[in-house]
Amino acid sequence: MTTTTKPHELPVQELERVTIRFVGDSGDGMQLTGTQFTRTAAAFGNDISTFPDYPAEIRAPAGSLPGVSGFQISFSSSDIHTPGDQPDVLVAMNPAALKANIADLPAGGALIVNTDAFTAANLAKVSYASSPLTDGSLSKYSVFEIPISTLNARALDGLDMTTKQVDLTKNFFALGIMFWLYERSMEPTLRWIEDKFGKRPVIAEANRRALKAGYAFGETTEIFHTHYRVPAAHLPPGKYRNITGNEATALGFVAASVRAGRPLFYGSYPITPASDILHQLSGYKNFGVRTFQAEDEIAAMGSTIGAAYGGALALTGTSGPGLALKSEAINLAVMTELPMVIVDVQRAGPSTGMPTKTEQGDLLQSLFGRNGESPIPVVAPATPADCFDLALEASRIALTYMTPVMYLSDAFLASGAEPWRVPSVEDLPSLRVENATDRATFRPYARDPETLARMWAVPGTPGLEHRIGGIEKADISGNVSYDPDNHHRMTLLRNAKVAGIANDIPDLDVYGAQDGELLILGWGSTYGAIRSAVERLRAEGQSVGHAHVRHINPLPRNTGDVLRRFRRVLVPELNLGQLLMLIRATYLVDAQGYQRVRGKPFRIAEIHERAEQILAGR
Amino acid sequence: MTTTTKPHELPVQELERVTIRFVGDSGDGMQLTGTQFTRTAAAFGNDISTFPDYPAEIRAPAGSLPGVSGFQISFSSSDIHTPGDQPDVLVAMNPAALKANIADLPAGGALIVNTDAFTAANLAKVSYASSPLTDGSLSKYSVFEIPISTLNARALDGLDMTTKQVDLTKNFFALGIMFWLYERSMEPTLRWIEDKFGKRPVIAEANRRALKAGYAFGETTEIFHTHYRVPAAHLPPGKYRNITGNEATALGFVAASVRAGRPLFYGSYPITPASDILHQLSGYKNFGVRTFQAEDEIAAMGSTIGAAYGGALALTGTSGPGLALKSEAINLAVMTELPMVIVDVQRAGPSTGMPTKTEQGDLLQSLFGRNGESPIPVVAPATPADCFDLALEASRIALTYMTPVMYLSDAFLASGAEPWRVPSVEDLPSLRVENATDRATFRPYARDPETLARMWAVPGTPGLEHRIGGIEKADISGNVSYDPDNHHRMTLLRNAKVAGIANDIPDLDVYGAQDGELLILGWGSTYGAIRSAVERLRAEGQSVGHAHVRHINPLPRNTGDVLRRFRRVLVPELNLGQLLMLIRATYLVDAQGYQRVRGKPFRIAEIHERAEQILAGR
Amino acid sequence: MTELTQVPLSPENEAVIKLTRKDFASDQEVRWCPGCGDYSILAQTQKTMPEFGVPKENIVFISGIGCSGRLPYYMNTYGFHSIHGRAPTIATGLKASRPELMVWVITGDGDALSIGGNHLLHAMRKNVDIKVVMHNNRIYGLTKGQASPTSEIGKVTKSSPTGTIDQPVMPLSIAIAAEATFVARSVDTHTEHLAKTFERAGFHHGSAFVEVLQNCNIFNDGAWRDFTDREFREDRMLVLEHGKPMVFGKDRDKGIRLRGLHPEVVQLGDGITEDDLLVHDETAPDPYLAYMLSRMWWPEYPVPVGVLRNIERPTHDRLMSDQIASEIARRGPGDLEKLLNSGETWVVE
Amino acid sequence: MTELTQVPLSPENEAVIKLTRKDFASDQEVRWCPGCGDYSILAQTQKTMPEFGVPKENIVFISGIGCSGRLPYYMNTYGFHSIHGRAPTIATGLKASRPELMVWVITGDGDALSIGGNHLLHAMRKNVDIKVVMHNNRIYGLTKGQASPTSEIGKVTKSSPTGTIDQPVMPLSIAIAAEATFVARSVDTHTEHLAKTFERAGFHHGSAFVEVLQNCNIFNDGAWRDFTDREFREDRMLVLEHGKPMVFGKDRDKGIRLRGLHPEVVQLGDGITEDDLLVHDETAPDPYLAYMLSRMWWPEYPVPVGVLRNIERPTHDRLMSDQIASEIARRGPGDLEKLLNSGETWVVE
Ligand SMILES: Cc1ncc(C[n+]2csc(CCOP(=O)(O)OP(=O)(O)O)c2C)c(N)n1
Ligand SMILES: Cc1ncc(C[n+]2csc(CCOP(=O)(O)OP(=O)(O)O)c2C)c(N)n1
Ligand code: SF4
Ligand code: SF4
Ligand SMILES: [Mg+2]
Ligand SMILES: [Mg+2]
Repeated sequence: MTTTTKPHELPVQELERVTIRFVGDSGDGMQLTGTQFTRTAAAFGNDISTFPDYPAEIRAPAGSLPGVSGFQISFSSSDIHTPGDQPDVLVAMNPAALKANIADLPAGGALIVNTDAFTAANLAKVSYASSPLTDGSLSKYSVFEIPISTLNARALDGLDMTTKQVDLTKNFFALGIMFWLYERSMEPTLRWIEDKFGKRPVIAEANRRALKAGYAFGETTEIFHTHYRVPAAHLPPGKYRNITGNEATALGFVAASVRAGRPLFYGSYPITPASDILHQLSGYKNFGVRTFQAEDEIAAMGSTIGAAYGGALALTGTSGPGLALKSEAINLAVMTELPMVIVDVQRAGPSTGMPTKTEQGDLLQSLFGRNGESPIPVVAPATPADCFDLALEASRIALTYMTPVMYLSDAFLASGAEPWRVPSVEDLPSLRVENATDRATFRPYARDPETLARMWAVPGTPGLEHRIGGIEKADISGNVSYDPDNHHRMTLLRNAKVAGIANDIPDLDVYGAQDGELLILGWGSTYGAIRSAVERLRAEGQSVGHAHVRHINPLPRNTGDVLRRFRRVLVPELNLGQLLMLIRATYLVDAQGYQRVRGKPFRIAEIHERAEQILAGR
Repeated sequence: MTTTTKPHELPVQELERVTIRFVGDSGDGMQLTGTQFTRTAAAFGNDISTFPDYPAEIRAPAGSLPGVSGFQISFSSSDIHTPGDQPDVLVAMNPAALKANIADLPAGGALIVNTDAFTAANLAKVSYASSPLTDGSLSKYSVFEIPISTLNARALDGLDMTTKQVDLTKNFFALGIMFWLYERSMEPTLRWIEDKFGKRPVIAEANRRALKAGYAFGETTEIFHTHYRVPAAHLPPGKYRNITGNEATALGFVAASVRAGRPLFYGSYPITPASDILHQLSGYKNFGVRTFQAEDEIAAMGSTIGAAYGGALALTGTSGPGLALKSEAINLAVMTELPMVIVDVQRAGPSTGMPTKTEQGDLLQSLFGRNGESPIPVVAPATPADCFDLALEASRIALTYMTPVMYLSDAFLASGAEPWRVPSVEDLPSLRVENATDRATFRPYARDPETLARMWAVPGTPGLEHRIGGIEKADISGNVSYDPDNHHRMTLLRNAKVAGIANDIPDLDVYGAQDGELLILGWGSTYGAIRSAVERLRAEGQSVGHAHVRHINPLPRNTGDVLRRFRRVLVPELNLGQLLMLIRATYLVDAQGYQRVRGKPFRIAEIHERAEQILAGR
Repeated sequence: MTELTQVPLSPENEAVIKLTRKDFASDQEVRWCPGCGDYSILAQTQKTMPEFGVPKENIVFISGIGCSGRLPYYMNTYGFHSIHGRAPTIATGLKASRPELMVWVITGDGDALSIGGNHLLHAMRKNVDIKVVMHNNRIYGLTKGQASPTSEIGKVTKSSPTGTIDQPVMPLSIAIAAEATFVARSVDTHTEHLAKTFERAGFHHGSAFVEVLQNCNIFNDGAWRDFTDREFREDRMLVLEHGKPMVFGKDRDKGIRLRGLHPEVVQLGDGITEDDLLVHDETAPDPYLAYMLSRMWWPEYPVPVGVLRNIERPTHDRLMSDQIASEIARRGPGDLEKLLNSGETWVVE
Repeated sequence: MTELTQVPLSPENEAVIKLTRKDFASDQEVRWCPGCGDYSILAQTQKTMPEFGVPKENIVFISGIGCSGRLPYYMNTYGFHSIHGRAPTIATGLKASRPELMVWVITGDGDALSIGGNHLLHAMRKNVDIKVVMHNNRIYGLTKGQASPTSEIGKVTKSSPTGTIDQPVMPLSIAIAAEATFVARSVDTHTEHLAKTFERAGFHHGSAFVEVLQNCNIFNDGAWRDFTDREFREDRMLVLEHGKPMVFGKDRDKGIRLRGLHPEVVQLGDGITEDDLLVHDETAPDPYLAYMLSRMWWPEYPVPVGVLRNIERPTHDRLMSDQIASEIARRGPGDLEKLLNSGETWVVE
C-alpha cells in the first residue's frame, strides 16, 4: 500500500480491494447506483463481485426498515471470489438504511450519510430515540455527513422538474462522490444517461448535473482528506461481461440448445428466486425457445416431460417448494428415462421459509425426494459464471444418459454477479445425440452398452410406435412387467446408469495443499467464501486444501482418495450437513460439518476462523 | 416328528409347521378358501401367518396368467413370523394357476390339481404346449390329480342350481380335502356357511355338500397315504383375533383417538395399498371418526393440517406417489409445528411402479423429501399386529412433541395377517395433552423446556387469537421474521425437538447373541424373515443377533453401542440401502447391505444364506 | 345471530355484539404497497366482522400465498397464512372438524385460479361452509408481475414480453359451474358495496365465493379503471338487486333485455319500459341467469356487481355431522373395548 | 385432410389413407374386465383413426391412471401411460413443442375431474390442440370402487358406506366454463354415435372435450342404464344436431322449448310444432345454450348427446409458433455468438 501525490493536493492511497455498500429506501435507486459503479469498475479492469439485497416486500412503506434496499460491490486489483464480508464504506441515504446496515460496518469504516434524510419523522419511523448523528453512537466510524438532498437540489436548480423528480436523482450525486473518491471516470455513466434518457433531455440533464455535482463536491470540499486508487486486476485476457447466476443459467441453456441442435422448451411456474430465468428465456423466442408458464409446478414438470418425449431440450425451473411439488412427476421422468434438466434455485426453507434468502437445503430432496429407488444425477454451479458451464454440462448428461438431471443453484448465485469471460461458440461442447430411427434394431428399453442410455424414439418417427409410462417396464421390450426379477434388474440398471456417469466427469481437483492437515470440501455457492478463506490460510502457511464438488451425484471417482489424503475434513454448508451425510456414508470418513442456516452466504472470516480452530485442534 | 396311528387305517404324521398355497382363477374363490382354512387353524390354536396374492388387474380374463389369485397360509405348533418361503402343498385349480406358482414348490412338495380344468383350451390360454400332467414335467413333485369339478358336481347333484353356480362351490370341495388332510374340524366353516347363506338354503346346502364331499373324498379314497397333524402352538394366553396390517392400523388410530380424547380426522385420497384404511375408518363414524375423501393427496394433506389446527387427532394416509405429492404441504406442518400422523403404505416404485407389490423404498423420501431442513420423526411397524401399537406410538409422539410423524407401513404388512392378542383398553397408554388456554402465558412459539413442543392454541379459545403460517417464525412470538440469527436458531430448535425424542423411546434391544460375530439390523416388514433366519442360525450355533428398529428418526440412543458390539453388521432391506446409509453416516460403522427389490418380501432362506456367507467370511 | 346458531356463545359473548372494527385490527404493521387495493379490502373486512355477532376467537382467516395472502396477519382473529393455492383444503379440514367456527379464505387470482383452481372447485361443489374472498388484480403481484389466469389475452408482462397467448377464465363462471351456492362480485374502491357484499357472504350458509376487483398499482395499475372509475361507473357497471329489473346508467335510463338466449343492452323510453327488462333472481334454481351475468363484460355490457347467485344446499360439515349422529343413533356411541374384540376371536389358555 | 394440414406427409403417406382399424390395434393383450364399456370405446377409437388420414406415427395417445388409462397400450400409435391426473400437462408440453402431432388424452372421471381438474381447466382455456376423451363411469374403477366427482350424492361406495355427501360436478358444465372450444357427449354402447363424435373431435382445431358415458360392470354396473338402454333411449336422450330443432322420442313427438331462461319438455301436436322448439346451434358465440344443455338431465329432461359446443379460437401451439416466427422476423434468427457477447462488455489484454 503506497502513497503518492496527485496533481491537485490530496494524497492518494493505493488499495488492493475495496467493498462499498449503497443502502437506502427502495425508492432511492440503490440498485442502479451500485450497477453503475460496478460497470465503471469492471470497465476499468478491476475484478469485481456484487450482491444486491432487496427487501422481501414489494414496496414496503417509505423509510421503513423492511423497505431498505442495498447493493454491495467489492472491486479489487487481484482475483476475488465474494462481494466481501463487510463493507469498507457504507453509503446510507436514510435512517432506516443506516439502522439496518450499520452493524456490518467494521470499526474505523467509512460512513457517508445523507443528513437531509435524518428528520425527526424518519428517525421515528425506525424508532431511533435520538439521532445517531448526534448521540455519539457512531463514534467508532469515520463519518462523513453530507446534506446530499439539499446539495443535489441546488445543483439542479432551474430545471423544469417537480421536487419529487429532483429528489429521485440524489443517488447520482452520491455516485459522483464515490467516483471521485475512487478516482473513477464518469464517462461510462454519462454515456448510459445519454442512451437511457436521450429522449427526455431534462431528465438526462438532471442526472448529469447530479453526478457531476457529486464529483465536484468531492474534489472541492475539504471533508475528504485522501482518496483512493484500486489498480486494475490481472484477469486472463479476453472479452468480459458482468453476469448474474440467473442470467448465466438462462444463457447456458440457450447455448446448450444451439449446441444440441434441439429447440429449448422451458416449462415453469413463477417463484422467487427462479422467476428471472423464465423472464429471461421468454425474451429469446428468436432462438426458437418455447417458454410455457404453467398453472402450477406439477403442470410445469408435466409439460417438460411432454417436451422431452417430443425430442426437445426440455427444461424446468423452480425453487424448493416447487421442487417438492414436482417430485411425483420427476419420478415419471426417471421411469420413462427421458432427458431433461430440473433447475432448483434454492431458497431458505422449510416451507415458504424466507423466499428471498439463500440456503443449500435442497440437496437431499433432490437426491431422495421421490418414492422408491429413483436415482438422478445432481450438479451444482459454484459461482455466477459457473452457472453457464454447468447448464451445458447438465444438458450433456441428460442427453447422453437419457435421464432427468438436477441443477442446484441458489438465491446467492442467482442475483450475485461477477465478470465472465465470454466464450466463443465453437469452443462450447457439441451436445448432439441421435434419435432412434431404425425399425430393425429399435427396442424401447434396449440400452447403449457404454452409457446404459435407452433409445430415444420421438413421436413422428415411422415404424417406431411404442408405449412408455410409469409402471415398471420389462427390460429391452419396455412392456409393462410385474416380474419380480425384472423389477430388481431394472432398479439396478437405473442405478448403474447414473453411477456410471462417474467415468465421464473430471476428477475432483484440490486447490492449495494436496494432502496434509485439513481439507475443506464444499459445493455450490460457498465456493467463493471457502476459496478466499483457504487463500488466507495458505498465506498464513497452513496446510489446507480446498476441493469443491460440482458433480454431486455421482461424485467424482477420486473423491475418496482426496478425502483420505487429509487428516481432517471440514464440510461447510448452508444447511445442517447434507453433503456431509453423503460423504460420511459413502467413504466412512469422519468429516465434520460447519453449518450456518441464516439465509446468508458464509463470511470468509467465519470459515477462516472455524478452520483455524480445527487446525489448533479445538 | 412322531408317527402314530389313527382309529382308521391311515398313519398320522406330526409336523411342526405346514405351508399351503391355494391358487386358482380370480373367480375360483381362493381368498375365501384360504381365509376359511386360516380361521380353522387359528381357532385350533396354531400360530399362523398368511399372505394373499391378488392379481394386479381388477378382473383379468378367466384362465389367464394375470387372472391368477393366490392365498398362502403357514400354520404351526411353534411361534412363526412369516407366511413361509415356499409352500409344502400347492393346490392348483387351473393350468394358469399351476404355471404361475409351480416354480415356488420345492422338489418333493405336494401338488393337488383339479384335472377337470386342464382342458386343451385352458392349456392354450397360458401356452402350455403339452399338458404338464402328462408330459412328465411334474415328476419331481408328489402330484395328486383329482377331478374336483366333476366330483363336486356329482355331490351337488339334484340341487336346483345352474352348472355355473355349482362350479363356484368347487373351492369348498378342495377345502374339505385339506381339512381332512390336516385333521381339521369342519365346524367353523359349516357355521360360517350357515351365517352367510342362511337365507339362501340352496346355496348353503351346496356349500355344505361340497365341503363334506371333499372331506369324505380324502377319507375314503386311497390316493393319500398319510395325513398330518400340526399340534396347537403355545401362544401367550389371552384372547386372539387374526388381523391384517391395514386393519391394525385403522384400529390403532381409533384407539389413539379414544385415548387422546380427541375426534379422529382422516383425510385421504384412495391409492393402493392404502385405500383399505380409508374404507375401514369410514365405517367407524359412531366413534366420531370423520373421514374425508379429498380431490387429491395435496388436498388430503391440507385438510389434515386444518383438522390438526382445529385440535383433532389428525391423520392422513397414502402410498409412495401420494407421499411425494404431499411433501410441500407436509413442510407447512413442520413449520407450523402441528401434530398429525402421515401413514405411508409403501409399494414398489419408482413412479407408479408395481402398485400391488411391496417395497421399503420411501424411507429416505420420508426423511428428506422436502425443501430446506425439515426434520420429522419416523416410525415403522414390524408386523401386522405391530401396526396397532405403533399407531398409538406415532400419535403419542405427534401430540407430545407437536410435530407431524411419518408412519411407514408397506404392502406386505397391509394385507399380511397374523394372530393378535387383543389388548384391554385400560392397558393402552393415555394420550391426553392439554390445549393452551391461559392468555397470560400464551406465546405462539413458546416451548415446553422438556419436549421443546410449542403451545397448541386451537381456534375458539378466547384471548389466544394468533397467526401462524409457512414463513419463518420468530422464536417465542411466532411473528414473521427474516432475521438471520432467528432463522438459524429456529432451524436448530426444530431439529433438536425431533432429536430429543430419543430420550423418550425404548432402547434398541437385541434378540439372540448380545455381541459377537454378526448383527442383522432391520426395520419394517422384514422382521419376520430376519427373525426366523436368526432363529435358524442360532439353532445352528452361530453367534448372531437381530435388532429391529421401530423408531427410525430419531434412532434409539443405544443404537451405536449395539452396532459396535458386533464384528459385522448386515442390513437387509427391500430397497438399495436406505437405512444402511443412515447407519453408516451416523455411526461410521462399515455395515453392509443386503438388497432385494423384487416387489416381494424376503425369503427366510435368502437372509439365512447371506448371513452364512458373511459368517464364512465370504 | 340466528344465521349462525352453531356458534356457541363464548364466555364474553355479551361483549361480542359490542365489538367494533378496531377489535378486529391486529398489532401487526400493514405491509402492502402504498395505494394498493388490498388496504380497502382489509378495511371493509374489519368493518364487517362485528356484524356477524360471532366472537372473534371463533373466526379464522386462512390465506394462500400472494400479496392478498398477508391479510390474516392484520386481522385480530385466528389466522393461518398457508401455502400457495391450498387454503381451501386447510379450511375444509378445519371446518369439517370444527363446524362451529366461521372460516374465511383469502386468496388471489393466481392463488385461487392457477395453482389452486382444483381445490376451489371441490370446496365449492361440496358446499364447504367457507367464505372465499378472491383479490383479483389480474396479475401476480408478490412475484413482481407475471400473467395470471385472469390477465387479458395479449397482455405484456415479465413472463410474456410479446403478450400472453392464453384465454383468461371468468372466475364467476368457474364458481357457478363448480356448483357454488353463493357467487358475488364487488370492487375494492366501492367500499359500501364491498362491505355489504362481505356481509351477505358471511351470513350465507355454505360456500360463498366473492370476487373483488382489486387494483395493483405497482404491476397492473388501472386494470379495472375503464368501468370502475367514479366518473363513469354508473354507466359501465350493473348493480344487481334481487327481484329488481336490471337498470343501470347515471340516469337509470339503460337496461338489460333478453332476446332469446342473448342479453342485450337497451335504452329505456320510447316503448321500452322496465317491464321489458330482465329481473334479477339470485335464488333461481336454474343457474342460467347467473351464468349469463358471469360473462357480461365491458364494453359490450355493463359489468355486473353484487350477488349473482344465492341458493341453499346442505353444507358439507352439516352432512358429515348428521351422518355421525345417525350412526351413533343406529349403532350406539363407539365402544373401543367392543371394537377391539370384534370379529372372529379365540382364546388361548 | 385440409383439417390437419399441419401434419407433414410422412414417407409412406400414400399408404396412410389406406390404413384400416386393424393398423391401429397394438400387439398388447387387452386387460379390462369382461363386459367393461372400455372395450367399445377402444374399438370405436381404433375404427375412427383412419378417418383423419394422419400417419399413425404422428398420433400420440396420452393417458393418466385408471382403468381407462390402459387404452394407449392397445393403440398401435405412440403412447404414454403417465401419472394420475397429469396427462393434459404432458400433452400440452408435447403439443407445444411438436405442433404437427395429433394428440389424444385418455382419462377417467376421477383422473380428469378429481386430481386432474385444474390441468384440464387450463388446457381447455388455453385451447391446447388436444382431444380429451373422458371415460365417465361415475366411480373409481382401478382402485376398486370409491366415489368419484361424478358419483351421485348419497351413493354407497367402499369409501362412503353411509352414502357420499358430495354434490357431483357436471363435466360438460366445467368444460364450457373452462372456455373449451369443443364439448361433446356420447355413450359407450352407442357405437355409431360414439365413432361419429370421436371423428368430430379429431377434426376440431383446438381443445376438444368428449365425455363418454361408460359402464363399469364390476363396481358401478348400470350407472347410466336408466336412459341409455336400447329399449327407452330414444325417449330419454336428446340427440343434438346442429341447426335442427330439439326433437326426441321414439315417435319423434317430444321436444325442448324455451320459456324465458328455462328449458321445458313439450309434447308436439295440438298447437305445438317444431317451429316452437329450441334449434340447436353448436357454433353460437354465446355459451348459454351449450351451458343449458350441459345441465339437462334425466328424469327432468332427456339427456343430450352429441356436440354441445363447437367454436373456433386460435390454438395454443399456433399462437406460440406465431410469436416465435414474428420474433425471428423482427430480430432475425438467434445468433448465439451475438447473444453471449451482448450487454456491457470490456476487453482485458
Ligand atoms: C408452490 C409455490 N409456487 C410458487 C410460489 C410463488 N408465488 C407466490 S405468490 C404467487 C402468485 C401470486 O399471485 P396472486 O395469487 O394473484 O396474488 P397477488 O400477489 O396478486 O395478490 C406465486 C407464483 C409459491 N410461493 N409457492
Ligand atoms: C398420485 C396417485 N394417487 C392415487 C392413485 C390411485 N388411483 C389410481 S386410478 C385412481 C382413480 C381411478 O378412477 P377414474 O379416473 O375414474 O378411472 P377408472 O378406473 O374409473 O377408469 C386412483 C385414485 C394413483 N395411481 N396416483
Ligand atoms: S404488488 Fe400490487 S398487489 Fe402487491 S401489495 Fe403492491 S400494489 Fe398491492
Ligand atoms: S373395474 Fe370397471 S372400469 Fe375397470 S376394467 Fe373393470 S369394468 Fe372396466
Ligand atoms: Mg393477483
Ligand atoms: Mg371412473
